[in-house]
Amino acid sequence: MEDQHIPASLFDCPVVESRPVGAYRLISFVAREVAALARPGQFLMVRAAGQSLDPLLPRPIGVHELESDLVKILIEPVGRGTISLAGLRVGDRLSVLGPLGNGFDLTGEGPALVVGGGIGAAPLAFLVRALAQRGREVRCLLGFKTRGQAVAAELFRNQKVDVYTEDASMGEMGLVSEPLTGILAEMQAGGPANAISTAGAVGDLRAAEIFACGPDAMLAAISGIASDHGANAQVSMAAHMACGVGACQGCVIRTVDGYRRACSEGPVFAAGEIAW
Amino acid sequence: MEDQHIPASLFDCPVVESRPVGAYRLISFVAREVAALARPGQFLMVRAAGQSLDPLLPRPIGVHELESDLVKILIEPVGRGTISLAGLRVGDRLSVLGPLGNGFDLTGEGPALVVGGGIGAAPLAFLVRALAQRGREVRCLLGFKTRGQAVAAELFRNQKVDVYTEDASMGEMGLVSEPLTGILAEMQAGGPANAISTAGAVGDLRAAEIFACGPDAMLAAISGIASDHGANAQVSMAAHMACGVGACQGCVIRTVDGYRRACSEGPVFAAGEIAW
Amino acid sequence: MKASLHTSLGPLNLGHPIINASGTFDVIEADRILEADLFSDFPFAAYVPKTVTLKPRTGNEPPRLYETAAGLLNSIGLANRGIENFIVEDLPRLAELPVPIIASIAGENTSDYGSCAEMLAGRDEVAAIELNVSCPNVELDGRALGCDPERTARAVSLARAATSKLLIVKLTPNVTDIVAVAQAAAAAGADCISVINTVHGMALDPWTLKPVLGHTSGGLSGPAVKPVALRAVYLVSRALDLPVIGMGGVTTAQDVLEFLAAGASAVAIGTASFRDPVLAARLAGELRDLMEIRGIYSIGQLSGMA
Amino acid sequence: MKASLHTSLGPLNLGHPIINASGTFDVIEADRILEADLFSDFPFAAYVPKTVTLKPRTGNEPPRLYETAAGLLNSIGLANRGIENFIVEDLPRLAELPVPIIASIAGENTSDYGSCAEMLAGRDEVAAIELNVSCPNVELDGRALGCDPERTARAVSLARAATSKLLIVKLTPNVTDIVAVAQAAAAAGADCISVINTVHGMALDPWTLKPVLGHTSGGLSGPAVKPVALRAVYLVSRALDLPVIGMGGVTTAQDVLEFLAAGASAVAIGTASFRDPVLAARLAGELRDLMEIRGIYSIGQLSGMA
Ligand SMILES: Cc1cc2nc3c(=O)[nH]c(=O)nc-3n(C[C@H](O)[C@H](O)[C@H](O)COP(=O)(O)OP(=O)(O)OC[C@H]3O[C@@H](n4cnc5c(N)ncnc54)[C@H](O)[C@@H]3O)c2cc1C
Ligand SMILES: Cc1cc2nc3c(=O)[nH]c(=O)nc-3n(C[C@H](O)[C@H](O)[C@H](O)COP(=O)(O)OP(=O)(O)OC[C@H]3O[C@@H](n4cnc5c(N)ncnc54)[C@H](O)[C@@H]3O)c2cc1C
Ligand SMILES: Cc1cc2nc3c(=O)[nH]c(=O)nc-3n(C[C@H](O)[C@H](O)[C@H](O)COP(=O)(O)O)c2cc1C
Ligand SMILES: Cc1cc2nc3c(=O)[nH]c(=O)nc-3n(C[C@H](O)[C@H](O)[C@H](O)COP(=O)(O)O)c2cc1C
Ligand code: FES
Ligand code: FES
Repeated sequence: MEDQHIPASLFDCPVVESRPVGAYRLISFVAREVAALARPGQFLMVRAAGQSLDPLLPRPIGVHELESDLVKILIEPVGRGTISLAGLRVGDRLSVLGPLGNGFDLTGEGPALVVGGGIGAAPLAFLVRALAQRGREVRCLLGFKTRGQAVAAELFRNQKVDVYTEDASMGEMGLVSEPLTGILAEMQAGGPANAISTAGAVGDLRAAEIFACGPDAMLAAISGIASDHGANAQVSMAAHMACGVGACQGCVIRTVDGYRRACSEGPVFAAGEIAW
Repeated sequence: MEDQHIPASLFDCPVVESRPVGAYRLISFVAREVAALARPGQFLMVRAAGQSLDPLLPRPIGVHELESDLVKILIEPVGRGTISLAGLRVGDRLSVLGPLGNGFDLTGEGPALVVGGGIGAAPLAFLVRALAQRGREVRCLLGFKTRGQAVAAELFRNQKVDVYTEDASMGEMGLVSEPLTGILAEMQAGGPANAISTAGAVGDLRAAEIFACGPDAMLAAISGIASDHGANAQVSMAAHMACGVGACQGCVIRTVDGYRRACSEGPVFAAGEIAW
Repeated sequence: MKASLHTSLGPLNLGHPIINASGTFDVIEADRILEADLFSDFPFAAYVPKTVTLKPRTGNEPPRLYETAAGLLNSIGLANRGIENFIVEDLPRLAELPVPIIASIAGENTSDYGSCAEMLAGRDEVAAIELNVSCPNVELDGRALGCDPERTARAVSLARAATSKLLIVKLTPNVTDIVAVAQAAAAAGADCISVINTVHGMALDPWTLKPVLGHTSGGLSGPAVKPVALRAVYLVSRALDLPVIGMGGVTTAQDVLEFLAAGASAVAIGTASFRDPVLAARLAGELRDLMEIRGIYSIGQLSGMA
Repeated sequence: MKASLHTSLGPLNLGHPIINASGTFDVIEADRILEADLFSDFPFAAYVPKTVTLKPRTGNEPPRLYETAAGLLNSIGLANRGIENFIVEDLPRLAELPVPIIASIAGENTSDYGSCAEMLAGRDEVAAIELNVSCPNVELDGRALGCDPERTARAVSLARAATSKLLIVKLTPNVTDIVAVAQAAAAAGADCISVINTVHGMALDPWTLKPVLGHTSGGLSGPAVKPVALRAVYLVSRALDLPVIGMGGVTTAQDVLEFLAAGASAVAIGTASFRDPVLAARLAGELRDLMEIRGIYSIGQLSGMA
């Protein structure tokens, strides 16, 4: 994805909202510069401000939404770092480095199919809104394990979202990748280019384009479906990070051209670039 | 000092008061069993409850005062452990093991001269009250570096306290050990045994007795003065601790009989036992 | 289905895999000081007393303890009242424990190991003997006897000649090649390997900038060293066909799970007992829960899974 | 009176004692990504680029990073584009920095050190060369060339023959006797010793219980290893008459102070830069404050105070 050289800085940000959203926690903090600069799919290196060495390092967290001076993040507490972040309360302070990474490329014109899995849904609210603002047709599919996670779909307020849960506790039952083939075909059919039966050529701006974030297995499945349909797919990849700025070589993703750093050359990659 | 076999346990205690007292912080928490059992000079192994590994271990902290179900401690934030304790606020929880250690022996009958230096004053409020309740004549001298520390003297509410500061910012100027010779002589003179000119024999219950807690150098000086006057002195010694229950051999104090564990054989020792 | 926590170290059967690390838990003192009745309700599957030596040792000059980031430095220096006192005064009391006793011994030279093992050989209260060849706090340069495979082998041989009891050899991580030392111990007759003893380290007083510890340097334990310990367990258990006792930074049931997966047959808790004196009582139950949600129903299935 | 922070590594003068640790700070990338203008406002007293090798290396299989208690495990595996690219593409840009450049090189065998040193010998942009003989992430058993005093000496000799530039040798703590390796390096012509590189360690994925790192094991850095590093600095600086660069867990100005007191002439910051990307800019000023309240007015006065 193209790098647009948005300068990142370190900020000390007060938390102004902290509330549970099912199994996740929504945290809003004041960060005017980040809110002014961040693009969908970019991330921040975030930790609770202060001297405590537990956790030691910040964690990469996607920008969930922006609202004037506020930046919102959605946290799934799974380990040392995210449990600490989920424990933040109003009045606590965050150390925030960002915005980082390339973000999604929104310059296409075809219909957009946005697909999220689990906490991978977090950065997609901002994305869906930005795509809609650019006048693109957007469909959004979110898959979760359980209802506790799936209530996060309510954060996509003004957007129609199809929810899937593995245990059928909310929305449709099943993996989000399952209905994808059908929906993609449907969207390609509705697209003005109307060249779907021959599988819209890659690069055809009117063809449907997929934007996805979630577990590797989901992204791999989506990538396969996209390539079967000749649809572009942009995937946001996860990796453990230390520096977040391309220095440590720690966050590499295996691509067809060798290792690429998720922090500085990603986290968004063309699905075709990834060596699944 | 004699061991009276008070069983110690581990408690999870809610903080109900946390306020600065000059350079120190006063923290009160609910701990019914500790409040019922603890004796002056005993200590607790205390850390903020929870999973954070910073700090890793509890710290030994003297019982400052008791008030029905409440235990009060006074904290001087000097390092990893005490800074974390001083950061506790109402509603936070403490992990507390105690009461531990032997405490002061209050069974004497003569006048008591209680001497504290710096944060060593913390456990003496409880001691002074207990001595007074036993009907003993009590004089209390507290020495501090600065006024910021010396305001802690206000915690000795109903007791007359003579304050000394090294920078003359409050009370008299100088080290608390300086006036000691004079005061001791005065008290011995006033004592019913009236045998001071020949230096009251050790073990004479009517002779003045010193109780001290503070930096090693202060305790050593006091010990010298006490032995010059043939007065008993009990000193509470400081040591880094890990287990607090006599298991790790980490907290030893050099005594005339070899190393002794501050946690289980102290922290209060007869001044004459210590190899200064 | 309920997971079984039963495990064994050769012929020594343990009800669950969690024991205490030598020098960090004194059941006699703890029973005296704490309200808990530790002799009837003992949380560990075996009891390892503090290491004893042929002669009493007063230990190193204080200060002996200092907390570092997620770790504890100690320089106790094997303070103990000597093996005679241990046998005469402590053993009879320890025999009341409902679990096996693993006596820990150390020497100032290799022959001490033989002498100490001989003194314990006839004591039925002692189920196994751990040879601590790895205390970094005896020599000033922190060089334990166990830094040298040959001296280690000699110490083990002498102990082996003295007793047929289960011999556990406790190794230091402060070596270039811990597997080589473990192999030397195994060849000399060890039945089981304990890893790790503390990692050598040092701290300065923040104000005076002189070494904090009276002994200048000390041994690092606690969560900080867990990655070092896990690697040692992994390497030693793969290289040798002997049971391994894993330790170093174990603080949660998840840690116990990981050490077992790395290849340990039992796991010892040291520094974490200082942090949470009732930890041990909870761990076995929590371990069972962690095993069951992963569909693991025996320690054998878990051990070496990594 | 104002404390002077000036220090030197042999003939190399530094404005203050704080430099970056190789592999943890990339000034070209950071300048591109961050708003700060790092080329004009460079926080470190010298710049140490990531270690380069004769041939490009893709590095180890991911995952390459995992946080442990107060520490970071990494298994990057010396991913780099090779010394040619470094010389042609990076060096001209790095020459714009207002501070000396200390190039870091590593080899797969001893002769690589000679070849790399030779390629840098004629480059005026390079003020000094650090021989990284201590990366634990190249061999699977974590055994670096620097685990062996003789191989270390050979690598140093070859580099020494190739260049008269200041030669720094960076040692691994994963040895029985780090002083012996330092002495071998010194005898072979090293001008300065860096300690420590990372401590070998390992972590398991909490759910799968398989090694987290693609390379199985890795190197531990950060505050967890500070006691190990401080001890290495203390021992090496006392045993040798060479300047020492201290590193390992340095996170605060107090830590810098302690490493200098332990015997270092300069101190490197690695993992802490990940925790706080603007740390370096603050440290020198904070260090001066800590020196002045202790009445210490020069690094010489401080160095080795412990
Ligand atoms: C660009 C980017 C954006 C992200 N956005 C968000 C977000 O908005 N909200 C959110 O909650 N999380 C987000 N994450 C994931 C988050 O960074 C990780 O969950 C976090 O690093 C885990 O750290 P921890 O200390 O909590 O868990 P750890 O203790 O490090 O690990 C706990 C468990 O989670 C696994 N794990 C840890 N990190 C990852 C990872 N990055 N990918 C896959 N498995 C992992 C570990 O293997 C382990 O099993 C994002 C990650 C990236 C790279
Ligand atoms: C029986 C007993 C009762 C105590 N009661 C109180 C109390 O009521 N209130 C209170 O604030 N403190 C009390 N202390 C002291 C307190 O335990 C120590 O200050 C504490 O352990 C320091 O830990 P830290 O992590 O904050 O500092 P560290 O980071 O461990 O050390 C910071 C600095 O303080 C020095 N230091 C640390 N601990 C001690 C110590 N025990 N003695 C001397 N110097 C030390 C260190 O050498 C270092 O210079 C008591 C200690 C004992 C043994
Ligand atoms: C205070 C203390 C005393 C110790 N004494 C001994 C000992 O006497 N014998 C021994 O073999 N190990 C001793 N050890 C090492 C521990 O048994 C254990 O190997 C090490 O601490 C690592 O485990 P941990 O991180 O769980 O503490 C001691 C450790 C500490 C912290
Ligand atoms: C991600 C990472 C990459 C590293 N790469 C190198 C390297 O290329 N060359 C080298 O000599 N040391 C390398 N190191 C080791 C550091 O330079 C340093 O010696 C070590 O991390 C200890 O310092 P710290 O605790 O401040 O990080 C690396 C360390 C980390 C964490
Ligand atoms: S996190 Fe350091 S290069 Fe990406
Ligand atoms: S603190 Fe462990 S014996 Fe006193």
